[in-house]
Amino acid sequence: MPETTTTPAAPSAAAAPAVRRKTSWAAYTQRYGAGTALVALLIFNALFTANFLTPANLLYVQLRQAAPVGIVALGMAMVIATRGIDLSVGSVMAISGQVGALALLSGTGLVPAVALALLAALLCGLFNGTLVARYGVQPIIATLILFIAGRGIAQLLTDGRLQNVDDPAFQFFGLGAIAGIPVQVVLLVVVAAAIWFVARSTPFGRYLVATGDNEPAARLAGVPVRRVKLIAYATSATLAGLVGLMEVARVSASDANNTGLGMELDAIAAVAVAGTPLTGGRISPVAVVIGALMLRLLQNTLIAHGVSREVAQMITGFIIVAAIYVQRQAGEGAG
Amino acid sequence: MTQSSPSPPLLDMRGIRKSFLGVPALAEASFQVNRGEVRALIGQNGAGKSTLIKVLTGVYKADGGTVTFDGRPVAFDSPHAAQLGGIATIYQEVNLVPYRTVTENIFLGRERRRFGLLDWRRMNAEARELLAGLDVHVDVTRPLREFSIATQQMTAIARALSFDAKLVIMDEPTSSLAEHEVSVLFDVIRRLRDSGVSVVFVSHRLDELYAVCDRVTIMRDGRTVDDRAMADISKYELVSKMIGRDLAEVRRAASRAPHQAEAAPVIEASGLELGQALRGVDVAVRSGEIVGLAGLLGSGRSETARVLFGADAPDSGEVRVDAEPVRFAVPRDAIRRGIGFSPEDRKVEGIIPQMSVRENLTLALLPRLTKAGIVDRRRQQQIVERFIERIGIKVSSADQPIRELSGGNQQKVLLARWLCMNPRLLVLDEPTRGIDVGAKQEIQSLIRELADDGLGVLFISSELEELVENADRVVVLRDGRNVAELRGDQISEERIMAAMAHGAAVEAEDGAR
Amino acid sequence: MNQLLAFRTRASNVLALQRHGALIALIALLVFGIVRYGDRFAGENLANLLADDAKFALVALGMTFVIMSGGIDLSVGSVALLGGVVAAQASGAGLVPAFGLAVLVGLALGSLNGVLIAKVRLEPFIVTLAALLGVRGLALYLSDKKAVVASGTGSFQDFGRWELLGLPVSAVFMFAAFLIGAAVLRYTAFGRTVLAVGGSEDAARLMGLPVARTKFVVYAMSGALAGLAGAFLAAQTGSVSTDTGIGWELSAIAAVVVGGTLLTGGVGSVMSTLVGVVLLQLIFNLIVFENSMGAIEISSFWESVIRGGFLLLVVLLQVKLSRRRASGGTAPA
Amino acid sequence: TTVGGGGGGETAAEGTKAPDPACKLATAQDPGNSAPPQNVPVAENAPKLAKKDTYRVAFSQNASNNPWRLAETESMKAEAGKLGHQLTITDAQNSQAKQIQDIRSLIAQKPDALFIAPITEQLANVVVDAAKADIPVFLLDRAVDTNIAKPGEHYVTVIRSDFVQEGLRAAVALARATGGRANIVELEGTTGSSPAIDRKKGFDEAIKQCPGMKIVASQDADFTRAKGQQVMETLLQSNPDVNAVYAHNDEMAIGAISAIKAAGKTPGKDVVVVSIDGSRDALQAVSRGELYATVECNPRFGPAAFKTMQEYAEGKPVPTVLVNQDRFFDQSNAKQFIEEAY
Ligand SMILES: Nc1ncnc2c1ncn2[C@@H]1O[C@H](COP(=O)(O)OP(=O)(O)OP(=O)(O)O)[C@@H](O)[C@H]1O
Ligand SMILES: Nc1ncnc2c1ncn2[C@@H]1O[C@H](COP(=O)(O)OP(=O)(O)OP(=O)(O)O)[C@@H](O)[C@H]1O
Ligand SMILES: [Mg+2]
Ligand SMILES: [Mg+2]
Repeated sequence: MPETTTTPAAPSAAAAPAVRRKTSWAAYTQRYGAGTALVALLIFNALFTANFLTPANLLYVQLRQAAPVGIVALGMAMVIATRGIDLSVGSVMAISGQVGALALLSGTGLVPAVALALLAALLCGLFNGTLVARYGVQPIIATLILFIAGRGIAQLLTDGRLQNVDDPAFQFFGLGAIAGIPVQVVLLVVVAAAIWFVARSTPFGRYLVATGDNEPAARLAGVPVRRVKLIAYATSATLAGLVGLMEVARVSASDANNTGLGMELDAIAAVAVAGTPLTGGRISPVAVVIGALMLRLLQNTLIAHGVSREVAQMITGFIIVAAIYVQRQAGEGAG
Repeated sequence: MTQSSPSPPLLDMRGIRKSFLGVPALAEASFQVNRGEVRALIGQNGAGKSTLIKVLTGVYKADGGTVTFDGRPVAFDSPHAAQLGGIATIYQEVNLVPYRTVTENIFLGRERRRFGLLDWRRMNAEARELLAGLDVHVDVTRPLREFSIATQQMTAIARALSFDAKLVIMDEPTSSLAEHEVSVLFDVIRRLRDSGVSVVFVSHRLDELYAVCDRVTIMRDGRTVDDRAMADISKYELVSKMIGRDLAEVRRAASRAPHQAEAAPVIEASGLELGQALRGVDVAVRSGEIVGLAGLLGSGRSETARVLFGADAPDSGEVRVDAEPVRFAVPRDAIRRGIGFSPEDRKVEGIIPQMSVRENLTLALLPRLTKAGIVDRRRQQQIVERFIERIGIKVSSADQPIRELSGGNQQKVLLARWLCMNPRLLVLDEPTRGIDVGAKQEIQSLIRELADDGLGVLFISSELEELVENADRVVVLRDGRNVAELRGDQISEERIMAAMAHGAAVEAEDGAR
Repeated sequence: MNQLLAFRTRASNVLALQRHGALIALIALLVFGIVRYGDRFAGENLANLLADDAKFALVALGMTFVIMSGGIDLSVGSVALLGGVVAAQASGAGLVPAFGLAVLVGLALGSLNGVLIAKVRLEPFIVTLAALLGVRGLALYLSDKKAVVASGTGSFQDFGRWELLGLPVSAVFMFAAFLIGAAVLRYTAFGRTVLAVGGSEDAARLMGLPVARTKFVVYAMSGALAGLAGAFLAAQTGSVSTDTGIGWELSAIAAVVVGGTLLTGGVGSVMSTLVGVVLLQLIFNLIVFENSMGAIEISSFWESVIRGGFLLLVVLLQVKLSRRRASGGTAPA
Repeated sequence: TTVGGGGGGETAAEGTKAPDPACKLATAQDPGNSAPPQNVPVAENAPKLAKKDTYRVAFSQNASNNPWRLAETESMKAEAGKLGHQLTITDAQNSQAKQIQDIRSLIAQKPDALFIAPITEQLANVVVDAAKADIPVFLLDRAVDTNIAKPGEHYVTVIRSDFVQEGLRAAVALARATGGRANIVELEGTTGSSPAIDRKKGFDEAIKQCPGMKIVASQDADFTRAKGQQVMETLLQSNPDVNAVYAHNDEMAIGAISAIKAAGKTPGKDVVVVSIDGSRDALQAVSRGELYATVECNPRFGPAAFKTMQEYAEGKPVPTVLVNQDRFFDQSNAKQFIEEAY
């Protein structure tokens, strides 16, 4: 993907290049429907929302809230690239959060607790991946199994009770910052960069999209399609597990009932809204991040302006369709 | 462009322009078809034949030009409209619905009804009858995907024939058919012509054009360069016009190196069995040898190829590579042993449609292009450029998605995918399917060249001529069994044909060798 | 992959078997229930169960056609909520006007999905995901975020009590709808076109089939059925709560797939979706019965695990059945 | 969209200012529980319950996804165990449709008595069905539509809290804490749920009496801690002069407190938080001074439920409405109740 590093701080700096690009302005708007929506939201908020353009708000509220969805969506994007889908991410978040919290509370210490939680998430991913890659179960159903059962498992770990965790070292995952940048945001950037690099420059990255684009052909070309899918699902679940831990740390309590609820749809929307087709064969981490930022900022804009939930939902639905509509018009040139 | 026939043509396309993202595919192309004539349409891969057909039938919208059909100006906006207008089309890639039955594929869109509801009995009966007219006898209530690609092609033909159209267009209908089917098809085409229907026939097999066509339109680079009576043009002239330069007809460099029978086989398979398809196939390929695999449709050639490559696992039988028994679980295992495989159905099993030519070409090579886990882009680019040039792939850039290439050029990319691996053994299932004459010869001589350098080739083709010209040895299959093996001077179209048809009879003859 | 012999031979027989896989599981569960819980389980309990299933079944019926056409409709739950809301609000006017309104509203929203997917050619997943949000918002807006209560008396309220042929009328309606659906699939050109479009959209277009119109109809139908399902719910319970329809899309997809319809489109069966719906709902019922036996206690957490586990079982059963069929037991891709 | 009022940057912490004389609530005491309903009829026509030592009873819970519900279920289980009753529990997982199905399944088992914690008021039809099957029904924590299910006829009684009163009590507490001058964020419970509706109603009506108390933002936060935190983070940015939070339950309040801290403000000082429920975590927050007060809404229905059933079986008169007596926790008493809180 081209250099669309639209950080939320960009609008003021965007003036100069805008002049040069003027000719293709319309084309850009279309190509990056979600990015354009993001910029429009930023401008709107800068003008009409009190205290919006403060580093504290941008970094610690907007970006920090968007990062978890963004990270899960990046994993989701890998699965979607293989023409799959992962509905279980929310439940996996709950499992990992519960396991992590339980381990911490039972005194294993920070590192083993985190490792255990991620291991649990990884196992979930391998379960999904095995069903899809080895048994050929349709992804939506394969992951629906853990979507249903996974939350039950997470709840069973503590009979549904909340676990308060206020280990300061652990809380760093949710509340800490590195060089003034919230941990979540740092992780988002790292994960996005890593996936971008892998997708672009490693054989695995090429295999990922080849598998999603035409699986039989990829297999005949020597692509290890099963392993590719397994890795995709495992990565998605592990990232979800990581985010589950971050959420527990942020709230200082693990809540198996609510952690990650609805995350699968948020993540899928983030992937799709920036133009990645759900039919596989494509991956663009930058677009995913933009999609996640846009959707989160949209929610927050509506909240900040006192729009009630039901109206907010209508607006969100409309904007999602509008963004992909605009993008599709751009892709239409091909005839 | 003057017409010799007195009556106005049935179809008259003039000044047709069409470009894709600024790259022209058709530039001022024109095309006429007279009533009751069989018209050949010919040109190199990527010349614009399929695009012209798609513009006519409403798949694409032309950027400019006029179309007159049956005396009226038309601009069909969908294949459906074209059908209603009296044009039945068989598109280049088999475009049917694999999961649905043969009957449905024939009748979709104009089902037979009774009391307003579908009359399955009648449709099945009619479907059976239609196919019987093409000498195809299958269970029409089975899903299409269960049948060989040839049967699928015949189904597409049956569908087109059942339309009672004024014009039937066939875009490379014979590329996956064998002699017998081709001759059946020709009978049908002649019958159509006799009943006043016009036919457009696209093929890269020149003999076929001479056998059945009345006139020929030659295209080059999106333009119409000539329009002649078939009888007035020699093969030589035809090819020269098509290619655009005076090509001395390349006779096969008869460098069939008398190679050592002693050379150890690269691959050796014995007693392969797989369900109904294979019931005991033995085949061996030595290094430097081109082995042809012949047989009628459904004789088990493709299946043999797939088993050798690890794409399917045999029920029983043994495969040895360098005399060492192997069991390939997945194609990747075979690739590691230096085997490449170009499958028969490029759309389903060959191309990765959205990926660029570059990536498609180097997909199998990636592990070797990797330094410290990272793909070496420069080397990748070098290799891609080398092969694009070497086998003349027509692309606007290496970054073009492969799905935008013409059929023949896609095939070339797939061949290049394996050639760039420097394989020890290439298994090629109908590799020249849909490739134009010029390119075909280039590819054939390339394969020969590589074979002389020690490459082993297993070559499947339904064109006997091709086998005769290229193979050092021909193995003939029938009903999933070896029935004959011909080598050297024994290889002739007649003998292969006899073995395919009667099997055992030839084996006796074989004893003479 | 369609060249894979092993796969080829499997193709269609297997799908029949998968259907039977679900049917076998259903019969097994029914027998188990009757043997273990006796009359309390059979009889009225099952009749009630069918009546309750009707609304899910209608949604799943629409979903079956959508999935067979190669698409997906995530908006059904929200459309059902909206249908229920308007039906309850209009319930004073009687059963027919209320139901009619719900169907119309569902039809309108389904058509909107249909236009965006078939004409504008946006991806079904994302379009209906947006609709899932937007329509829920609209329904909550219309209901003022409160449960909508149907007017006290009248035919609307009685609907839940009517019986026909000894079954609750909604169950009868459900069977009728599925029979019609099955007939449409098998005996109309539309039905075959749906399958063709799902099997290969490109091919269907080149064959001159009305691809866009078919897709449009499929989504419009799904919307109308979801609206009707909402009206059923409103009539049966006398009200529509704001939680209505949450997660219905996933249950419907699960039912369709358990029934043996391929999510990739092109192959499917209507009646087996009904089997899938009843099967998946029956599990809830059985768990309640088992709980009241007092032998073990199944908490709602376990309930989720059991449902997931059961889904896994059915899916693996299908995989196994389809492999057994594969000629000579070759390893599939 | 922008925040009104002159309160700009200053903080209206407790006691720094004299109470707003225009606001009577600011000086009022906790109004306590609502007066017991008058002239409540006695359940007479409901299905009878034979007198036995132990019973086979069933409890239809509507969700198990929050501490309050878990405590309620736990209490029912514990009490049944203590008394030796055989209890079957179902959980509707937050879905009305499922709860109806659950109750139907339970009716089919013919338990001696049926306890229902209805998800919404709209379970009346199925309550009527239970009565027709001759099963006495006891409703817990929420009522059902009395136009359809007649009290004392289709069900025996409803044991519940007064959500409107809870909202009112929270309003009084908040007025007292802020001296009647407050820019309030209201964190609402799950859309459409009756506690969310009633707690909003009670609170909003009450603060109308005080011109200085304004709700600057009111947002849905699903009764959960994480949502409470997230919504509060956003609202604190766009409304920096917020100095009070009213949360419909403790979980959201705790989330809000985290957000307040993260924004560099001090809960209890810069921003006063009041909520409802009285959970253990909330009482701890109260004793730390982060939460100003929480109005109890006791989930422990077990003892009252089974006691009522026993009395009904014994033929004692049972009124068709029983309102829980709930406490009020603030700094003065929170510590001593932490241990017993749920
Ligand atoms: N959808 C498309 N997008 C972009 N370019 C296209 C598309 N379809 C065809 N082309 C280009 O148009 C040119 C003509 O292609 P066409 O398929 O008509 O060739 P053809 O004469 O049928 O060749 P062949 O003999 O190989 O089938 C080619 O260069 C091809 O790359
Ligand atoms: N579902 C099936 N049931 C029975 N036989 C089948 C089925 N599918 C394929 N076959 C048969 O398996 C045999 C091997 O097919 P294969 O594709 O290998 O033949 P082929 O010689 O390559 O012919 P083609 O030219 O059609 O590719 C054929 O007889 C084919 O008809
Ligand atoms: Mg072509
Ligand atoms: Mg073949």
